[in-house]
Amino acid sequence: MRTAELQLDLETFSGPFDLLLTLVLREEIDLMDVDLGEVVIAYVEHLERTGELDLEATTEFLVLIAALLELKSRLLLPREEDEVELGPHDAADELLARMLEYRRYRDAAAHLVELFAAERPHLYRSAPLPVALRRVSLEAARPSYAPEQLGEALGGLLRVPPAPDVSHIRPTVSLERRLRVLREVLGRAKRFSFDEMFADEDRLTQAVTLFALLELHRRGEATWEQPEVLGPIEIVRSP
Amino acid sequence: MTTAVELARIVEALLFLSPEPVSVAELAEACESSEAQVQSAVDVLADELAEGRRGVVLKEAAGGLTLATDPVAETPARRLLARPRTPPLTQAQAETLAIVAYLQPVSRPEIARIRGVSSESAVATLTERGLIEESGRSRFGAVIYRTTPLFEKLFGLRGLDQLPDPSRFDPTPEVEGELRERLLRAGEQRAES
Amino acid sequence: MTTAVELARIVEALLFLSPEPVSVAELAEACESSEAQVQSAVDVLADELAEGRRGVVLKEAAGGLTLATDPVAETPARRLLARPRTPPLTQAQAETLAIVAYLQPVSRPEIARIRGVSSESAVATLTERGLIEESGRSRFGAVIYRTTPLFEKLFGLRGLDQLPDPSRFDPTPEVEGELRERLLRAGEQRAES
Repeated sequence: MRTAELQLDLETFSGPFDLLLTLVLREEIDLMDVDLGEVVIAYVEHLERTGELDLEATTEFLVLIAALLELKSRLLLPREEDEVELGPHDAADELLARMLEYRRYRDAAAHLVELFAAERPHLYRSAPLPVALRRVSLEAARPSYAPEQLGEALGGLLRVPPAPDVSHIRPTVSLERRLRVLREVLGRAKRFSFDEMFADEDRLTQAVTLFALLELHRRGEATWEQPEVLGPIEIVRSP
Repeated sequence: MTTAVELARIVEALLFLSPEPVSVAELAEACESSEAQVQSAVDVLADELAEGRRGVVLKEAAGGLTLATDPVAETPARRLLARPRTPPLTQAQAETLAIVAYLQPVSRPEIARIRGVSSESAVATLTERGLIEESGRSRFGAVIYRTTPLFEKLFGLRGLDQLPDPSRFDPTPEVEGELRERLLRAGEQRAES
Repeated sequence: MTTAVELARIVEALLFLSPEPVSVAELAEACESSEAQVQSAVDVLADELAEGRRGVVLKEAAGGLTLATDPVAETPARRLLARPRTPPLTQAQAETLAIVAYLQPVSRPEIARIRGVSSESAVATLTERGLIEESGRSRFGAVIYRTTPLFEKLFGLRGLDQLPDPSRFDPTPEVEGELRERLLRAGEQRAES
């Protein structure tokens, strides 16, 4: 759709957009009375309805509405005594100048796009400088840091923090519950891998589970095998 | 004394290492040679690295010299480096870039005024792609933009003066007259009907 | 079919672009050629870029082929590009450097335990700036670090025994124990808190 054909139904005007434009330019409608916000809303609604975005037409609309907004904002501001009043032709000239200026950069943009496409097959190296160029050479090095800074950093590392108050933290993993989980699993399977079964648990849960396992072992309910140090642990139900 | 051929080797190495284009003056200073000597070396190098001869070519960009790969290697290079083709510029980005290139330094409100739309996202993308950069603030506190050396490099420009005269893009008087008439008449007819 | 000469141009371009060494297999895949074809192209290129001929030379490195600048350009390159920066140390860098300076040789896991956080980036920056270096591996395979002669020069020290006495900065001098032990203990307590 051409911008001109946008149908408007405003308080002060009902009809196509280009008619509104002309009436404003000929001062048959006072721009002060036109709610330009509603024009924009009408346009957006129209776009939503049709679901298609004609970039050319949209750009044209935006340039025109922006020009109208600027004209209106001038009308709203107090006028200087000696400033000549904007006649319809002045406004049209203003609008025309605006469109010409825009077209110039639109065409310059097309030229840039061509340049860019022509250069795109050329690629540039982007690699860090060799290490030797990134640091001071030993010969050129001058004292730049104070050794005391190292002493101070070390002193800070020697500071032992006060023991934190843990009275408000309650253990969230109970040994009883982990014992129950282990017995449940052993009820289903005669043997299973600790790692596979509990890989997704957090470290605390894993640790308490391991502790629960010791308890099962002590009570003779299960044994475990770990053929190599740090290797997988196999849990076996005691017969 | 360093011969032009030996100086050409050094210049090639410097251009290989430098991430930015390097001017003849900078090369001369680094090599402790005169600009004339470096220019002779550059001529030797330009000949050796003429288009179609090797895998890299010598290019002039952003007021200096730089090395780039020959287009013959583009497809294998994108495969090796898993680098997708840089996306082309959108219409909004190209228009914004054209405005910055010709009017720099230029503020964002000025860009928006010319384009008739807020150009925030185009400005952000161009900044992110390193084609434009902030160059301070206007009297009114708006951020102002200019193009970067990368822009000149990627668009094959030796300098900004290589941009075509913008009057080249002005419409002919006929087109201008037609636009003007359309503007005044379109509604008149409607008003009468 | 691509000739060896043309393939050599492409290989040169690929090595020019790649910051890391590239293997013949990788090159073959990128060029959609056989490894034998690429090897012939590499032979052509090795001849063209033999030492003393151009500004860059073809080198074999761990993991494949790479381009490097000819040593003839070293001094000019330093003049043009070297950025001998000695920016102030961040807290993380100062702590890491202090640990290495006072405890060397010291392993990376020990540094992490004392600081209570992984210190990879600080170690990397200090290594990159040439203040510390790897000095082998511990019994358990961890990299161990020591300070460099450059470190001593940048801190104005004529030897490591010139490092300030740590007892001057010790917040709890009454605590018994060797420096390393105490640092590890304090670090673990910090990590728990």
